[in-house]
Amino acid sequence: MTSTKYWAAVNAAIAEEMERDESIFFVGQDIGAAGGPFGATRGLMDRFGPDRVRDTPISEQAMVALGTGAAMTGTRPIVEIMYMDFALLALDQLVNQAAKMRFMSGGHYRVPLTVVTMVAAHTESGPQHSQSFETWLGQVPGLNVVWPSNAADAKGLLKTAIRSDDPVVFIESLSAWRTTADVPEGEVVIPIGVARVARPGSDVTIVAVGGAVAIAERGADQLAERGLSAEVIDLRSVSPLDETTVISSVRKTGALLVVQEGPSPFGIGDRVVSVVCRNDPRLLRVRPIILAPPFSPTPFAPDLERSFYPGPHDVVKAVETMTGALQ
Amino acid sequence: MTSTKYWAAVNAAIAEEMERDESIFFVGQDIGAAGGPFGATRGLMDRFGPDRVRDTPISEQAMVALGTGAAMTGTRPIVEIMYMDFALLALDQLVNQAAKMRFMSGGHYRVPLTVVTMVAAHTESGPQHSQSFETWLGQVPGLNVVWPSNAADAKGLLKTAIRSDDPVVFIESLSAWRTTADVPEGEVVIPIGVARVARPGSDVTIVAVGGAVAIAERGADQLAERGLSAEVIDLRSVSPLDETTVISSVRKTGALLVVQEGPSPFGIGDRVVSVVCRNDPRLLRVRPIILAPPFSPTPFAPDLERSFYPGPHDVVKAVETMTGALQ
Amino acid sequence: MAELDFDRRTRMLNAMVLIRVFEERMQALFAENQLAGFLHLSIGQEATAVGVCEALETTDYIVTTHRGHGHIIAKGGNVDAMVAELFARETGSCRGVGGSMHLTDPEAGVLCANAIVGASIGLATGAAFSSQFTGSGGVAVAFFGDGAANQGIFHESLNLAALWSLPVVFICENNMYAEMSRQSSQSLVSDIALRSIAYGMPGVTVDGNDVDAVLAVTQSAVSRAREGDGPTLIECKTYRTSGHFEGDQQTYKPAVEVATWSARDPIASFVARYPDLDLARANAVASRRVEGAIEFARESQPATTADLAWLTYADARREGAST
Amino acid sequence: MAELDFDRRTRMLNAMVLIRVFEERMQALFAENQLAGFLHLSIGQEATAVGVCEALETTDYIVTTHRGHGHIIAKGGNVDAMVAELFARETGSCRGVGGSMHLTDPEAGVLCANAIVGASIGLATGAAFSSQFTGSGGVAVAFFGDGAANQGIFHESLNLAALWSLPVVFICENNMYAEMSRQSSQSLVSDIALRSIAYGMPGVTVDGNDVDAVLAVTQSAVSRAREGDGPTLIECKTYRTSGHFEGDQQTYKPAVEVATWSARDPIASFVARYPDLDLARANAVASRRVEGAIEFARESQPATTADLAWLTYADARREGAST
Ligand SMILES: Cc1ncc(C[n+]2csc(CCOP(=O)(O)OP(=O)(O)O)c2C)c(N)n1
Ligand SMILES: Cc1ncc(C[n+]2csc(CCOP(=O)(O)OP(=O)(O)O)c2C)c(N)n1
Ligand SMILES: [Mg+2]
Ligand SMILES: [Mg+2]
Repeated sequence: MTSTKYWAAVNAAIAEEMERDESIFFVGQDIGAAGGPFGATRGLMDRFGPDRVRDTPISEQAMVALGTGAAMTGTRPIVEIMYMDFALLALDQLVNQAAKMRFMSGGHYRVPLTVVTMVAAHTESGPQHSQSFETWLGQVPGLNVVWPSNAADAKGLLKTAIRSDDPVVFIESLSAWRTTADVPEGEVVIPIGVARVARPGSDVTIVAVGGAVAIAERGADQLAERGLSAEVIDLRSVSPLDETTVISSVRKTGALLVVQEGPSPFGIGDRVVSVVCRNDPRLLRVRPIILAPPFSPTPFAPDLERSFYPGPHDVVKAVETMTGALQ
Repeated sequence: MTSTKYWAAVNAAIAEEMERDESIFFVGQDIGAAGGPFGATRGLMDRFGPDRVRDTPISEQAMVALGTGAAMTGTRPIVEIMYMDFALLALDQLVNQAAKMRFMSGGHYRVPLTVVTMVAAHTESGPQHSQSFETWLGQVPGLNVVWPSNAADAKGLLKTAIRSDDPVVFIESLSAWRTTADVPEGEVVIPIGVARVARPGSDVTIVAVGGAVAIAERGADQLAERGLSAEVIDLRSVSPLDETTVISSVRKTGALLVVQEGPSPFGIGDRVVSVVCRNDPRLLRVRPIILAPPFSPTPFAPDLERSFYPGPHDVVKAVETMTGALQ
Repeated sequence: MAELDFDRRTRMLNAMVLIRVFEERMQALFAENQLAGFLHLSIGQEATAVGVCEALETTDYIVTTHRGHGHIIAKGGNVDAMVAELFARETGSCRGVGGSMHLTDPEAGVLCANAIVGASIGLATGAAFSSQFTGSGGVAVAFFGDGAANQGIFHESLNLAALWSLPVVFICENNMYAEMSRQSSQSLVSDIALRSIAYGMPGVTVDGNDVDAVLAVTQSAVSRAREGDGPTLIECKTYRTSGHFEGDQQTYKPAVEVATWSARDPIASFVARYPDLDLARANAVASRRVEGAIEFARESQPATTADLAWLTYADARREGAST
Repeated sequence: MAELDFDRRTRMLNAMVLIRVFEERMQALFAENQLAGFLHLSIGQEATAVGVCEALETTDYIVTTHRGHGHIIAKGGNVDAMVAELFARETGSCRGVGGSMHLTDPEAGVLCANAIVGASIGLATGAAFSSQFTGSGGVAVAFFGDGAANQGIFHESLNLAALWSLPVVFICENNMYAEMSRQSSQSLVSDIALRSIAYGMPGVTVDGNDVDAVLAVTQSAVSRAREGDGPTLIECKTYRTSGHFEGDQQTYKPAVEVATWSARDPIASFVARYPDLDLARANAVASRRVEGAIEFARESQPATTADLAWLTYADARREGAST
């Protein structure tokens, strides 16, 4: 175990996989000489050379198209889209091409493509640099979507993503960039689609993914001080989504709260509530709650942004409402 | 009242609005001289001239960008994206620009843009010509999203969309293209965000939007023959989504079925189930069910496509499961 | 232009005729409601398909469009599987789930046909990257239309390909129309090859109905690419004498234009240039081939059993997780 | 080039100096952690902003990028509101919800700054469409960088603008870098103006540090546009002497390059050319203006009360419906 920063875990996963498999290459904007706009890729170009680690022009469509065509023909591309907001430019490539290529070819082709991208919520980056589209991509047959909340998961999930024979979108949280976690040395591979019980508990189930997990955990800390035991589930993967773990937890607690960074409609929360409710509405002994930002783009002003995203106090308030209703 | 075809209602709405308001123009691929790839725009160029009705190059990004910049500066653009599958190319423009422009400008600008597009599910059009992304767009603050199931709604909603000072995505169903409905002459304006009870009933609530409404209605017919009374709710609008109408109905029936053309995760069904369940899980006297296609792209083969989308018999089966559970 | 040897000429004639016979038969079957979906034919454009593919090895890649039957046949694609796909059979190129717009043939180096205008350009650029990266010596070809040349992906891909000297040849078939819209209503630039200047790439316009000429320019572009000197943009001026898709009434085509181009039919001109070629024999061989394929398709199972989950993911997805 | 009259020269000097002083003050404030978010400065590029905007009327439109302070000031934007926006105040151009990358000023004809590389190009094309459609006689200008010229939207928009003769002027500020990447690592074509050929549009490269030269080429492009003769692509070769954003260590810049361009400072060169200009006075005026704006901002309410729902939709949304 070594205490490792989130970004360094990403860096290590890419480096170890590139070392292991010569068919992997990595392209993106400023990932090479500059070491990444936020430093996550430093050293990779020096280590693997400019053929395997390449800076691209600002051409998001062509970057993902390149990855898709290359993945069909014997290489394993990693393509970085700097902010997830910019992925909108490449969605035809990701959704109409990469995700469907195996299907459209009747199963003849595989697309072992990894797209790495970052969500910058909570960092004063404003309306066009804060968005996450995890549930859009989670709706697309043919894609896998993972979003680690911590360094250990980042390393383990990215290694699995790179080894997958299907396209995987690997989402990073800039808000977690400098957090550290104990990461096992060497081989850490985490299967895609398995949630993690980040904290066991018995009074309420709190579900989150990516950057929202930290909020859920801090909320759970504060709840513990109030004598309430929250079970925090870190989904880790949006597609596939681990229904079993969520349902088992709610079966135990009878109360469900979802915390998310994206807008409410059609988000993680709606899916999780729907999964539980379709399994058995009677599992829910109290109305489930989704904590999501107001229905607007992310405001730039730091004070506004702070109150925009749900915080630990919102978690506490919501759980208190639920447990109040239970009494 | 005149019995009008779905496509003709779209045509009439555009024509009447263009007649009424000179600041409206209409651009798209083959909408002018050719009268639309499926004939919906025939006559418009002759009537309003090539300045107001223009064929564009195949440049989806620039088309929506043009509409956005023009909407900010005193005109009311209607931009047609031929199939909704191609909207993926223009999502940066629609989501990062059009939807957020008012917000980003601190409320200084309005964006009275209408984007018209078509879903071609059920028409043997294969994996890249059958998709709907209504819930993606329904997740975007700043957009309105409507999807009429019949000619009367098509006319009324399109007129409202064109008059809206916010961007509206107006989705058409190719599967409804040649269906007819009685459409009132002249002024028909339907507010955005108000669902329609397509058929009153008492045993089960069936919710659908767009092309899925016809399936729900045919299922309800078959249920009626079996002595079961289904209330069919046509949402008409995905954003905003009429929660009140849905909840009132489920309060009455205690049973909820959602029928949709898009994939299950993060779809219409998840939102509707979540809305009801968060209102009160006890409203649901039986497990709600979502009928959605299998999690794969749309297959081309006609037999496969027919069994891919939920059909009336699936509705019947699902409702029978629910009512069976109630006994 | 060096005169082609007899064997090569015969092979090229056979290929053009096979495409023509294939498409005319599919046209008839479509009119009889025997085929589902869309059918975009390339009748009149056979010289481009054959001239380009004659310059390629089997291991080279092509990526094509909604109008790709000709390219795939010219590249040596399996005609039985193609017809079976149009008939939506289990034995089709895509097991019946793709249809005409998604034909594929990995053994013949065909990545895919594609129903998104412009997509072929980016995908071929990616395949060329693989060839360069692995040092395979392979070349990738993107076929696309005049309409596609106004898509953003054209610009981004050509710039990237030139920058990285990728072994790719961009074949723009300028058939003067995008659906029902004339090329002149889509861009002020009528010679699309000119656009190569914007990327520092050679560009050449060629008579797309002259199979010799298409072969010659493609050969130089392919050698350039193979030698590591980067991509070329080739514009083939041609004409589809059929509609945009079957069902298109073609009212937008001036009669004189149709007549002019019909007189420049690529197969007839080729045979006129080389009178020792045996058109009748080529037709007979092609007919047998296509009728055989139709029989194969008809005898095949309809695509009703496809395992959609397996087709969607290569890796098994977790149980208990929502797909 | 005709010599500029004294009043115009003075106005242009004042504008360039105001931009410089504004940005240097913001740089200092950012370093003191008084400003949130990103700060992308255009120090060294002032001549482009001023040369272009001097050729425009107030009612003409501009659309700019993440690096847009200079353009907006040159267009006559409200400096108080700009500083207040950077300070995230209620009185800011965007009521504090946009920040540096989203500045706007409808009264000065500023549509928006934009944080998506390339977006300005398409939006300005749309504004130009409105001008043509309503016959207002207005012209729209898109500012964008060398990096943005490799985005698909560049291609699609320039083609459309040329095709429809839209009154738009495309100003590419080629400052030799996109973030930390040299322009030569992004495209083989170093003269971006060349790309105009691909659209049948005039293209011209100009010394972007020479405000006279920028003004002159913009004036002809603007008259062309106003007269209905369509768009022009103007490439201004320039250099940002500041980093990509504040915090950028700029290790990627060769020292000799920095020295060369510093010696070509647009303000110093302009003053050297016209010795009757009073730089000290311009600096004093600009400082007062900027300090006044900072005071205005500091005295304004923080943007903590914004009505997000009203900002998101102009039309009220239905009650009982989920937003
Ligand atoms: C992104 C996208 N936009 C629009 C269409 C609809 N469409 C199909 S073919 C076509 C015309 C293509 O013209 P061109 O590229 O010249 O190819 P051609 O059909 O002439 O071979 C259009 C607009 C599409 N399939 N994809
Ligand atoms: C679509 C998109 N991709 C990437 C980025 C990240 N980014 C911000 S500025 C920039 C460089 C832009 O370079 P250029 O267009 O030359 O403008 P300059 O910064 O030099 O003014 C990049 C890559 C972005 N904001 N938007
Ligand atoms: Mg064409
Ligand atoms: Mg630059």
